[in-house]
Parts: sequence; structure tokens; C-alpha cells
Amino acid sequence: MKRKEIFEIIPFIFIETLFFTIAYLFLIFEKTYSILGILSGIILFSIFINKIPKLNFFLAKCFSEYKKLAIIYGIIFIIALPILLRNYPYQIFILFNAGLFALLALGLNWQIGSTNIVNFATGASFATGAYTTALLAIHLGWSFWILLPIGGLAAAGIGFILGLPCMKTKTYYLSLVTIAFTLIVYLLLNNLSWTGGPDGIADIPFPKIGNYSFDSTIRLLGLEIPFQANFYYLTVFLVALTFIVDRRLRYSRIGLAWNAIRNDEVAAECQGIDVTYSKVLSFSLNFFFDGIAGTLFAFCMSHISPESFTFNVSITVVAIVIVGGMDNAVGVILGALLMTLIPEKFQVFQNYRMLIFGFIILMMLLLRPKGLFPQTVRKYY
Amino acid sequence: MTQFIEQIIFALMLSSTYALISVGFTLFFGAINIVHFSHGDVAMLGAFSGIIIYGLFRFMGSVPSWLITMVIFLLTFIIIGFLGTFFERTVIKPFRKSPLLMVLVATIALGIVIRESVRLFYPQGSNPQVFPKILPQVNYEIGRLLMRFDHLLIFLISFFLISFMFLFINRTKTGLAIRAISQDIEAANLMGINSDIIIAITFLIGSILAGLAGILIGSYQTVVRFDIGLMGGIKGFSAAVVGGLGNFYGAIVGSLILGFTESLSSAYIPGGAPYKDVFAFIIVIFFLVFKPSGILGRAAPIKI
Amino acid sequence: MKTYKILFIVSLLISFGLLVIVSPTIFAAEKKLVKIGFIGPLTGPNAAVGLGARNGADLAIRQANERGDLPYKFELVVLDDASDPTTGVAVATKLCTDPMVAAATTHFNSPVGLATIHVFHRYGVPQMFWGGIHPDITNKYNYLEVTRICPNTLVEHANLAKFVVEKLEYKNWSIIYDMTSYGKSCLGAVKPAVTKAGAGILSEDGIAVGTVDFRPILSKIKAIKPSPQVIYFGGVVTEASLIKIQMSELGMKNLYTGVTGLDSETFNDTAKEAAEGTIIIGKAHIGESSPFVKAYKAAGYKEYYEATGPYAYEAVNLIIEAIKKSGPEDKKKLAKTIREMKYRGILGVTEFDEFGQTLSGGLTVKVSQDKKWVLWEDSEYAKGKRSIPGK
Amino acid sequence: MIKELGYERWCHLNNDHILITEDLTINFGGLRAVDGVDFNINKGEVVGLIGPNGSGKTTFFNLITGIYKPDRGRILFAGENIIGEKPHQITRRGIARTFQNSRLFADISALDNVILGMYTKQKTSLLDTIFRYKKVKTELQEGAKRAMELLAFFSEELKKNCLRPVADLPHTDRKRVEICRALASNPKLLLLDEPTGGMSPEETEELMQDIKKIKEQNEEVTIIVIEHDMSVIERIADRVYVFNYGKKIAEGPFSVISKDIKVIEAYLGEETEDVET
Repeated sequence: MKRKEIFEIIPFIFIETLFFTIAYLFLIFEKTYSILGILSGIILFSIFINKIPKLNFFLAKCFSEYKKLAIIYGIIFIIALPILLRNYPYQIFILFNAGLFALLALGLNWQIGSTNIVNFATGASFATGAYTTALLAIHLGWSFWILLPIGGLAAAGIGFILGLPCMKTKTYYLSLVTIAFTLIVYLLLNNLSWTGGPDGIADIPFPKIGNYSFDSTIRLLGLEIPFQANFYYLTVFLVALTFIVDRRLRYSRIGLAWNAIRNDEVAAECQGIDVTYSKVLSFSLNFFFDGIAGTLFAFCMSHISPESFTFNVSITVVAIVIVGGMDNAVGVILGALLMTLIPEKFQVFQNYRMLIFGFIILMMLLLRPKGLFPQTVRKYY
Repeated sequence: MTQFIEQIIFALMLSSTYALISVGFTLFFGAINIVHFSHGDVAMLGAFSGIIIYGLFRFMGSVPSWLITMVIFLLTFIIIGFLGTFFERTVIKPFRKSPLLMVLVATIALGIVIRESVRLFYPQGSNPQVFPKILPQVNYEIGRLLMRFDHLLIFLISFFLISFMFLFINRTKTGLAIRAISQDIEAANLMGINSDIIIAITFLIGSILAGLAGILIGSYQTVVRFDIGLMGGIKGFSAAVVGGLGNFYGAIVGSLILGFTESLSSAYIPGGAPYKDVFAFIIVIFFLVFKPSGILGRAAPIKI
Repeated sequence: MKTYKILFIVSLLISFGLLVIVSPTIFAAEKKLVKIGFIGPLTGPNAAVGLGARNGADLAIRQANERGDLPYKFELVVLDDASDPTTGVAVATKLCTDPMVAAATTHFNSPVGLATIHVFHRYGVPQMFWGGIHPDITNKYNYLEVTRICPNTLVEHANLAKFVVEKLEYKNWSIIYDMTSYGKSCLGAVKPAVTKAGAGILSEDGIAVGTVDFRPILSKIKAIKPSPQVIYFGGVVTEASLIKIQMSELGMKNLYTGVTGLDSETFNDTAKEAAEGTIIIGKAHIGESSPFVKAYKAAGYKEYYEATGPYAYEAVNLIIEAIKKSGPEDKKKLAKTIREMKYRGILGVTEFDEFGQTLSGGLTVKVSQDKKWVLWEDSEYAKGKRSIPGK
Repeated sequence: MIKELGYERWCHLNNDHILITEDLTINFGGLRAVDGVDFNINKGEVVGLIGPNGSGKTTFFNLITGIYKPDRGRILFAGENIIGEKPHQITRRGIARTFQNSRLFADISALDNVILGMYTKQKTSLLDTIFRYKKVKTELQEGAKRAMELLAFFSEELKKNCLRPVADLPHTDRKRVEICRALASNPKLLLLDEPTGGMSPEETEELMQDIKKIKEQNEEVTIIVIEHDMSVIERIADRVYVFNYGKKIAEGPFSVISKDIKVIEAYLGEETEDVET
């Protein structure tokens, strides 16, 4: 028995390590060919696994048997990543960015993924959170930790007010409302004077714990970890939190109701589901987490301006959900990572970034409409 | 007074440009219940094809200008028509069975691709491109009021295009087929209508209209840029919705409302100019919330 | 159970040990290579100017390497801020944390600049603006690292008022400005400048970015009594040319002016005949015969060098000069050197004031004549062959 | 009838009736889909609802479940007026239904579908979900357990692949799942819209046995069945209502109805139409 375990665990751990190493290298590589090399390597690797059913089966078995173990290892890797990247602050910053998008996408997933509401208001809600808290911090000097929930609530409030009437409209009309809303918010931010106009708001204080400011370098057993790691950890924490919330919502009558609405509104009504309420709920929840993400963004950038809240943000997040996978939190998070890392990695053709981006979305929709990681079946035991 | 009349004229011009786009949206939605979000970008392509063709003529030396204009319209007609149907085949057809969201996002992505391609592969693509003066430049002085012949022409052409389209839908056999599939595609198929071809034709017509719209918008705005399609598309769509999606008169009414809101608000509300789009979109939201079926649209009953 | 926990931990430690050892030793730097950063909008609405500037910078680097009179091989690190502060900060971080980057020349959009100066300051990397005209960039914090080689709005509009109001004696102004950071800082600068020079402002209109139809506003201005002599536009080329075109459509004969935002041949190419008689405060005059243009043409870049190309070119040359003086290693020293430089280049003599703002910036008065920007001095308007509109 | 007695008294008088409609009418454009229908059903009855296609049977269901608003008339459920209430409110009162061509939540598992049927019975709120998840979990698992039983009640086969998306299930199973979903909310009144539609005789037979079993298991559940298969009606229905062109043309036990001349005409009429088209 023990021998068997030994023979399983060691290769398993090493395979997972291989995974992480590849991910790590992908992060730090700069040159296009090396990145392409890594990518092709990954593809070959996956083909290789599929070609050898034994190995494939073995991995599947391990992942099911030692799930906990695998997860723990993953968590350790995520926590240790900044230490490995200590010489690459930029990469940490990008990861922080990916985290932000993961937050936004997780929120939007409750709309597009669970309830099938095509919502393009992400830019607006993101902005609401960021600007509300930034203004409060500047004028009233409130601390980040108080403002974090406030940002969320402010956005949720807006979401509720907007949602209550809008959720009566359907499909295209609804998405048009959200698009219009995003554009309005952007225009207002640009033209109003008290939002700082196009210059936005500068000098937003960094978050502090006690008197440890988040823009100070972490010193840990002789290693110097760049300050971006602070934001990284904060984001990871929030994403984890949102992830848990997402799981709980999914495995609850609320999540079920959302899926019901996605499939058939009339039938849903006939199961006693208050469709309008559920929609508004998912809308407001989405806004809430967007607001939180906005707050995080404002305080970590310490300078916000309308350019960061354009319609493109909404499109990007929608794309993330679609690429990642409808109604599948893990997929969405991975999608966020892909959609932020790959454009960064191909800075080499800065010019062609958006074009490639557009193509990726199209290809995904055409070839794998359910996303890289389709929704999974609920198991109750 | 003169100023007011001028303002009205500008509003009308703006409205007509919106109408050209929004009619396309209405057509597509009417036919197969999809919103072709890159429609505005197709129009942009039309404008660019106009520029390119004009450029080609430059090399061919002296050709009478009316001929050039004719050819530009004709070729754009063909090119954009082809492109439009091509887009339908590749990007929209695959999603006919899948949820609305899919085709919506797909067309948005298509829009990105089109815009970026023009920006990257057209020489100096990110700069605004001057649109050639293909319409006769004649002015009339009426009192202090300056009337431009080409503006009048643009207005008339767009009017004719739209009414032609309207007749096509309502008077021809194909138009009948289009309306049939918009009612119930399965039934239409059973009646021996080849829905594939009809939808292709729908897109052909719509795209051609967009292409010509591009030319007209180009000659009204005098410059075009790779990204005019995005806003143009959204405005066109909004106009269609305000008027009642799927209803021709609606599209026109909606365009008029948007056009007038924008130009009048920027002219008569002090400091209102930068907010004109805000006003426009607030009206859009208002309509969506309180009368989602639009001014002339009918609310569809639930089918059980 | 127990055994595999232990095993797990062991193998974990081993693998991580490997990673930690490996991580810093990837890509060791080869010596003598000195990187100089360039950040600008290479995608999005401002791509044109961004690309022009990039080519300018690139040209400077090429020339430096061809000369090879320095013990360094220079390399230009080109990054795209897409006119977006977030991206700006990201790429700035990337640049600053690359130990081989000695200095950088950056940004066309002021909001981006306002966001990134903190990054450059934090990492102590000298940053020289080739664009971005917001006074705050240099004046608000006055970081040692931050300098600007192009004139800011205050300087430009002082010159504008001096010429148009005092020399040409145009007293009634109508102002149009776009709601960008640029337009707003123009508005902030033009009002005091013009009024100080003793002219009156009859109207102020903001326009949203991406507007193409200015007829409503223009016709409103047209109706003002007494009708303004000057229509000033605080904004950039695209809108500027459209306004001029639509002015002539409406038969408005007012004098049309602006500042360096309009100083691009794109304005003339777009507005064609309509452009005639527009007077602006332009950037440094780079004649067709100047070595820069020659070299640029020779290098065969796809894009036109725009008005921004020369500034980026100058900036990189200046940085290279500074490196020649104090070497690339000690960046603080380098920053100091840059501040104290007195550099003679294609923009004339460049010196920085106590805020790191260039004093000259080589401003000129230009007038659009036969679809070209012509220096006022050698234009037919100055000679009186043609009459200035709006009198 | 209301007019003589006055509303309150009338309600009181009829409180042993589970469902009463009075002069129920709705128009679609010109067409009068349901026309002045009076209906009263006692607790625990099984009532058959027959009539040619397009005679307004399904529309009648839609009126009861609040999907359509009637233009005229009253609906009393357990002695209370339910007109103007939203479908979900009406469902909460204890009316469950199935649909003619079954409307399941296609891309989630059969189990989830049935659990959704219990939505009205589940009580956990958003706050519970986020902060007190234990509660939600237990509730769900109980639900799942009950759903399993329900599915097993129809067929063990169904129970086996209850985790497959319903879209993948065969037609009959989908029908069954839908009935399970309706039963899950253990309703006072159960509306079945052609439950045996598109089933083979054997399957129909099975289903009827099942419905009988449901009846046996709890007496007071009232069932209204729309059905074309007369043999089914004959066997399970205590009483039968016959619709034609939106009007109620006959009511009573099947034995009586089957001899009713109006009814026979109605059906013959339809058949001849069928021949023509």
C-alpha cells in the first residue's frame, strides 16, 4: 500500500512541479521566440499526455485521489511566486492586473455565465468603485480598509438603481442599456470638473496596515521582494474570497435560480422564482465586486483617470468570461490570466495586440463556444 | 433665425447619416433577430473603399468627375456587398442556433478585427483620411444662409436609398421571403424558402446600404478614421431601438430624435457641447426602460 | 498517509529549491549594452504622433551606434502606453526595473505622464518628456528625474498672445477646446494670456473627444455680435482640421489660430484649401534641408515624422550626450547631468529651468500657405502679398 | 352568481372548492382564446380537460398560472382571488404545472431541475448563502435526497443518470423529469399539459400508473390533465371538461361526456379539418 503511494506521489509532485516551472518560465521570458517555444512546449506536452492513455489516466487518478495535496501545492506556489519573481517586479505587477480582471470577470460571470445577461457595464461599475473611494480618500482621508466595502456598496447601490428598471428589458435592449451606461459614465468622468476631468485623480494614498505602507519593499530572510508583491497578495486574497462566494452562490438556490433563468424564464417563473429580483440580485452582486476591484485599482495605482474605464474594459472582461468558460469560476480566473498575460507577452508586436485579441475571441466563439473550461455538473454528495 | 435654420439643417444631415446605419440594424434584426454590432465598421470600410478607388483614378489621369463618382458608388456597392455576405457566412451563420450573447460578442470581436486591420494595413491608417470631394461643390446664398448643394445631395441620396430598401422589403418576392423567415424560419423553410440564401441576401442588401452610407458619411464629414465605425454603430443601433427595433419608420424616427438631440443640445444648452452624447444616451436609456419596444415597435407576446 | 505527507514535503522542498536557485540566474546581462527607453502611444487614437516620435528616437540611436564614438552599444527599448495611464504605469515599471536601462524619453499624453513620473522617480531613472504639455508634470513635484524637452502650454500661449493680440491686434476671441487633458490645459493657459494682452473672449465651447460635426457650435459662434475676429482651437490636428473645413463650409472668414497641437502637416493634408491663412505657434522649424529630415528620409521609415519626431530625436541625443559625460551606471548622477546640460541640437539650444522645463523648445510662428506650414518670417502674409483673414 | 350573493359570501360558500373560475375570458387580437369559462374543482379530484387543438386548453392553464392576464372574470384558488398575481406568487400558493412541449432547464442536470422544483419550499437567503453556508448545504442535500426519491419513484433508470444534463435524456424521461419537478413543490393543484404526448402506448400506460400512484400517495392533491388519449382520460379522470373554440361545451363524468352530441361533433369537426389540411 505505502509503496504504491510512494510510486504515485513522487512522479505526481514532479509533474505538477514541471507545470509550475513552465508557468514560471512563461512569466519571466521576454523574447518572442522563447515565449512561442514555451507555448508550443505546453501544447506538445498536453498532446503527449493524451497520446499515452496510461499517463493520462494516472494523472487523472492522482488529481482525484490527492486533490487536497495538489491544491495545497498550488496554493504554496501562488504564495511563493513573488519570491521567485523578486527580480521581475513588472511580472508581479502584471499578475496583479490579471487578478483585478479575474475579480471583474468573476462578478460578470454571474451575469453572462449563470444568468445569460449580456452586461457591458463593467467599465462603469469599475469606475464607480474607483472614483467614489478615491474621492472619499482624498477629501475625507478615509482609510483603504473602510473604503474597500464602501466602494463595493456604492457600486452595488448604483447597480440596484440601474438594475431595477433595466432588468425588465431583455437581451439586446439590456446590453444596449449597459453599453450606453458605460459610455455615459466615461463621458461624465471626462467632462466633469470634480472628477478631475481627463487628468483624473492623483496621489491616492497607498493602503497601510498599522504604519506599514503597501509601497514599501518586503524584506524576508535576506530576500528583497518588490513592493508590487503587496498588491499581488491583496488581490490574490480578494480573488480567493470572491471565488469562495462564487462557489457558495453556485451551490445554492440562488445559483440554481440563475441557471433556471438562463434556460427558460417562463418555466423559471413557474417554479416560483421571482425572475426580476434574481436578475437584479446578480446585477447588484456583479456591481459590488466590480466596485471592490475598482477600489483596489484606485489605491494600488494611486492615480486614476477616465482612460482606464472605457468601453474596451467591458469588452475585455466579457471576452475573458467567454474564453475562460461560462459559469465556471476556475475557468474564468484562468481566462483572466491568459487574456492579460498573452497580450503582455506579445508586446513585441505592440501594434497588432488588439487585432490578435479580436481574433482570439472570434476563434474561441467559433471553435469552443463553451469556453476553455465549460460549466461542470453540480454534485451534492 | 438664420442660425436656427442652419441648426435644423445640421440636425437633419446628422439624422440622415444615423438613419442609413440604423436601417441596416433594423433589417438584420427584422430578418433573423440578430444585432450585427460591426455594422458601423462595415460602413467605415465603405468609406475607405471609396477613398481607395478615388486614389486609383488619380493614376488614370483625366476622367470626368461624374463618372468617377458613379464608379465609386458602383464598386463600393459590389465590394462591400461581397464583404458583408462573407462576414455573415463566417462570423454570424455559425451562431444561428446558439444563444444571443454569442453572436453579439462575435460581431463586436469582428468589429475590433475590422478596425484594427484598417488601422494597421491601410497606409497611415491611424491618421484621419481625407475623403475626396466626389460630389459637386456648389453653394447657394439665401439671405445670410449658406446652402451647400452636396449636402442637399447627400440628404436626397440617403432618402432614396432608405425608401428603395423599404420598397424592396415590402414589394418584392425576396422581401416577402425575408419577412417570412423573420416570422418563423422553420415554417419558411417548409414553404420551400431557402433561408440560407435569403439571409445571405439580407446581409448583402444591408451591407451595401452600409457601404454607401460610408461614402455619404465620408463626404459629409470630409474626413474618416478607422474608428468611426464603433460610435457610428452604437448610435445607429440606439436609433433603431429608440424607434422600435425591426421597424423601418421607427429607425428613421429614432435617427431624427438622436440627431436633433445632439445638434440642438450642443447648440443651445450652454456648455452642452461635450455632453451631447450623454443627452443622446440618456434618451436611449429612458426609452429602453420605459418603452423597450420603441416608439413604433410592438411588444411581442410570450409564446408558450 | 503519514509517509506520503513527508514525501510530499520533501519533494516540494527539492523542487522549490531548484526554482529559487534557477530564478535569478536566467538571462545574465552582457556588458557594454546600454538601453534607452521610449514610451509613447503606438496604438489607439494618438498612434500617428507616437510612431513619428518612435522613429525619431530610433534614428538618434542608430546614428549614435554608427558613430560608435562611445564605449557603449545603445539599444532602444520601445514600449506602448496606448494613451492609457494603467498601461503606462505597467510599461514604465517594466522599463525602470530593467537594470540596463539608463534613461528614457516618454509619453505624449499628459495623464499618462502624470501617472508614470512617480514610477520613474521611485526607481530613480531619468525621464525626459518628448510630448505631454501639462505644466504639472514638471512643476507639481519637481522630481529630479523628470525633465521635458518640449514647451508646455504656458510658454506656448504667452507667445501666441504676444503675436496675435499685440502684433496683429486681434481683440475679439472665440475659444473652442477639446475636453482632453491637452485641451483643458490649453484653455487654462490661453485665457489669462489673451486677457493679459488686452483682448476680450466672446465665447468658450468645449467639445468631446471624437466629435466630427462642429457645425452647430460654429454656426452659434457665427451668430455672435460683434462677430469674433479670432477663432482659437485648443486641441490636436484631427479636430482642428475638421473645424477649419467646416468653418469654410459655413463661409466664416475669421482668423483661425492654435498652438503646437495643430503643428503637423496632417492639418494641411486634411484641411486642404481650407487650411489657408491659419496662424499657429508651432514647434521648432525643421526645414526639408535639415540633416534630421535627410537622415529620416534616408532611414526609410514607413511613417511621417510628425511634429513629435524631432523632439524624441533631440531627447535621445541629449540623453546620449549626458551619458557621454557621466556614464550610464549612476542614474542619480545622470539625472543631475541632464538637468545641467546645455545642449545645442536641431531645436537650437536646450536648457532646463529649475523645474526641468526646457526654456526654448524652439517655438516659432507658422502660417498655413498653399497647404504647407510656412515660417511667418518668410511667408507671403508677412510680406503683405496676401492679407490675413479676419480683419 | 357572484352578483346574487356578493363576493365574500360566495367565496366562503365555495371554500371546499380548490379552484373556481368565473366567466374567464381572454382575447388575442380578434381571436377569443378562452371565452367565459366557469370551472369549479373540488379538493382531491382528478379532472380531465379535453378538446380539439387550439380550443384554448393550454391558454386556460396559462391564465390559471398567471402567465396571461384575463380580460374578464375571476380565478379563485382555495377561496382566494389570484388574478393579477405574478406566476411565481401563484406557484407559491401551491399550483404546479408541466408544459405541453416540456420546458426543462436543458443544460443543467435532471437532479438540479427537480431541486429547482422545491424552490418555493427552500428558505435560505443571500446572507445565509454567503455567511451561514452550513444551513444552505444541509438544505440542498435534503433537497437532493428527496429529488432522488422522486426520480426513483418514476424509474430507477432515471435515478441512475440523474446527473446528466436533461438535454441528453430521451423524450419520455424528460417528460418524467418535468412531472417530478412539478411534484417536488408538493403542490395542492397539479396541472399536467399533455403528459403522455409523444409517448408509446407502453410508456403511456406506465405514466398513468405513476399518476395513479401519486394520487394514492397523497389524497388531497388535485390534478387537472390535458390529454388527447381518450383511454387515458377514461381511466384516470373523475370528471371531464370539454373545450371547443375557447368555450366550455360540456362537463361531467367521461361516460356521459363520451355520448354528448356536441362533443362528438366537435371532434368529428376537427377530424374533417384534419383531412382537408
